[in-house]
Amino acid sequence: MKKMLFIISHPPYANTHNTELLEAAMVGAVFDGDVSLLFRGDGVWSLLPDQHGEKVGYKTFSKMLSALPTYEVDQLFACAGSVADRNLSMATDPAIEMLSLEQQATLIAAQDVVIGAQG
Amino acid sequence: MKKMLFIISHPPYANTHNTELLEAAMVGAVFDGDVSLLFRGDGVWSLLPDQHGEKVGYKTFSKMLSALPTYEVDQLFACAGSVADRNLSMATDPAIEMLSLEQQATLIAAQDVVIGAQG
Amino acid sequence: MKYTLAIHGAPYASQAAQHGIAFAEALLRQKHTIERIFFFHEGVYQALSTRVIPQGEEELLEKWQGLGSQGIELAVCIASGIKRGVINEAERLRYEKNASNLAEHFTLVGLGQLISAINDADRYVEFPS
Amino acid sequence: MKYTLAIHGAPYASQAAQHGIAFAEALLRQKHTIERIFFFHEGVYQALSTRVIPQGEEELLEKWQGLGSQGIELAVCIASGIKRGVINEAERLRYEKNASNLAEHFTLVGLGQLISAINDADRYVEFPS
Amino acid sequence: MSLHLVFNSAGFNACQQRMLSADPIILLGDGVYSADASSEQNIYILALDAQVRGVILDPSQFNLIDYDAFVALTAAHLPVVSWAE
Amino acid sequence: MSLHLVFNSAGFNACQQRMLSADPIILLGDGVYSADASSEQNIYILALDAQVRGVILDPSQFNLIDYDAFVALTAAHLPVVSWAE
Repeated sequence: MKKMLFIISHPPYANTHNTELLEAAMVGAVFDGDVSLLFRGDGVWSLLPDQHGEKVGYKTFSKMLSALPTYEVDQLFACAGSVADRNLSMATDPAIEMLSLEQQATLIAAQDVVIGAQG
Repeated sequence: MKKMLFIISHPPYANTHNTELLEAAMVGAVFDGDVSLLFRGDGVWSLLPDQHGEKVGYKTFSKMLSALPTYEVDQLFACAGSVADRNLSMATDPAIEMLSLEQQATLIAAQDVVIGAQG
Repeated sequence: MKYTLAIHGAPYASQAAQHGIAFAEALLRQKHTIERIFFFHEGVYQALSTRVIPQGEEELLEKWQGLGSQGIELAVCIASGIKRGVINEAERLRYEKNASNLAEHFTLVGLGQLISAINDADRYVEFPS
Repeated sequence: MKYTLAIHGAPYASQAAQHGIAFAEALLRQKHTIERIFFFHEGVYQALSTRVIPQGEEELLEKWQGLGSQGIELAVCIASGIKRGVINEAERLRYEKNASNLAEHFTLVGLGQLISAINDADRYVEFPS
Repeated sequence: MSLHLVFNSAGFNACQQRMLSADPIILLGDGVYSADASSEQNIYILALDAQVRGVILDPSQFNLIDYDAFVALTAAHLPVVSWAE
Repeated sequence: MSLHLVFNSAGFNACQQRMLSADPIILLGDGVYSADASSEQNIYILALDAQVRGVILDPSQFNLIDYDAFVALTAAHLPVVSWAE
């Protein structure tokens, strides 16, 4: 099966792309793909706990994220610099591994497929 | 009639917003509005001569721009810093007045309506 | 005070519907009036009658139509709309398409209706794409 | 070589159609094969049958359908599509809408069809929103 | 006096460069991520959009507003300028 | 080796930070505005998109390509990564 990396680079609520990408990642895992997820740039805002998407009629992204282990999507990464720039380090789940830019380059180079590198 | 400023802040061909905004500006002038236009940020790429939108099936923005005087839209401004950052000074029409950030703030403050400040 | 609103963003690609609807409802609560709500650029997709809202998500189309049923004019830019595929029965017939899909309470209008709404209002507020 | 393409952008809001169509045509010229073209996010609007192309502009819908008529699968993500208002006859009946508007040669499919197309192809190329 | 509606961080930068210094700003949508306790007092934040995003702001340090206050600010200022990028 | 498709200037920055130094890049769409004669030789530019935008590039200084060359580059590299922001 293919090694698939989903990149989340935008915040979760201006549009529903993050939700749609996460659904695709879950399906990828169900199909036995080797799925990983990288949060970078403004995408790291997706990692804030205690979101309430339902207040504007959207699915709550942080709840979907916490359901990922159930779908055996457990390779979760974030850009350390993007997290630090936004003073988010306290808010992020320890299950999410922080990567340097060099480590992100290595991660990307190891994939068969990269999905959602745009927004 | 209202003082209306249209702001163009994105390049012309990834989407058709600039074309649609220009059409609205022309209609504004036809309705005797006091219409002006400000190009800023990546919107100044719209000022390059010799565009060929028709090659990807879009209207050619530079041609529409040269038709503006016919519609009596003649208050054309560009952000001097945005133009300089992109080394565009040689390419821009002398009929377009370069404004500092302070002058842009004054221009905006003098309007009744500002349209298209996003993309 | 009299307001004209403009919606530039599509549902699911922007928060323009949520912002525009809540803002319009607050205007009415405060006894302001709404001259026209103008749907421009990707905002025209708000008016598609064929949207199927996922369970548990908000029915933004019904909220727009609720405003429309109170007499608020929901005006879709005809040039922006028909090229993106938002057409009413007249345009369906004119261009020989198989279906029309402009939701009830929305109308297709020219850009002149944006400018005249701006001229007739005290305030113009735009919700981006 | 076998390709899967993904189109994430709407017509007029992105150049995804121009890029995707020209890329697909070049693939076929070079005797590559296309496993599936998958329309995701705002890319689903590419499949609206009701688009009225302005005079002098390019008929991108016809070009997609030209690819479809050569047997290339034009697969619209059903979850992304129906919530944005792109529905076929079956969904029209199921949700009691007044019209269907999925253009000929396009089909509505689940996300599994994206993943299986990725797994079955040698290359995945994505055209953003 | 103008009122500026800021919908994201790039819009915040573009707006700050082109506003008069006393103009009020409302942060909404993804603009709420630009909220900063050190900012000046003429910045308002749409509380609902911060709550949606999990952005927790101390009401003693930020001007958190609802849609009714949003409307009142637009009625008191002209023009109302949207910044999104 | 990866191939990077860059669709605009923000995507160019994000890509350059996260690519291996020898990876090739194709600039297309608004990405063509990032073309710079001082750049390294592994940058290709979709000629049509530059022409559309009025971006005039000297073919002796830039690797201008058509769709056939674009396809050939994708066939020779894995993965193909799109960067747009």
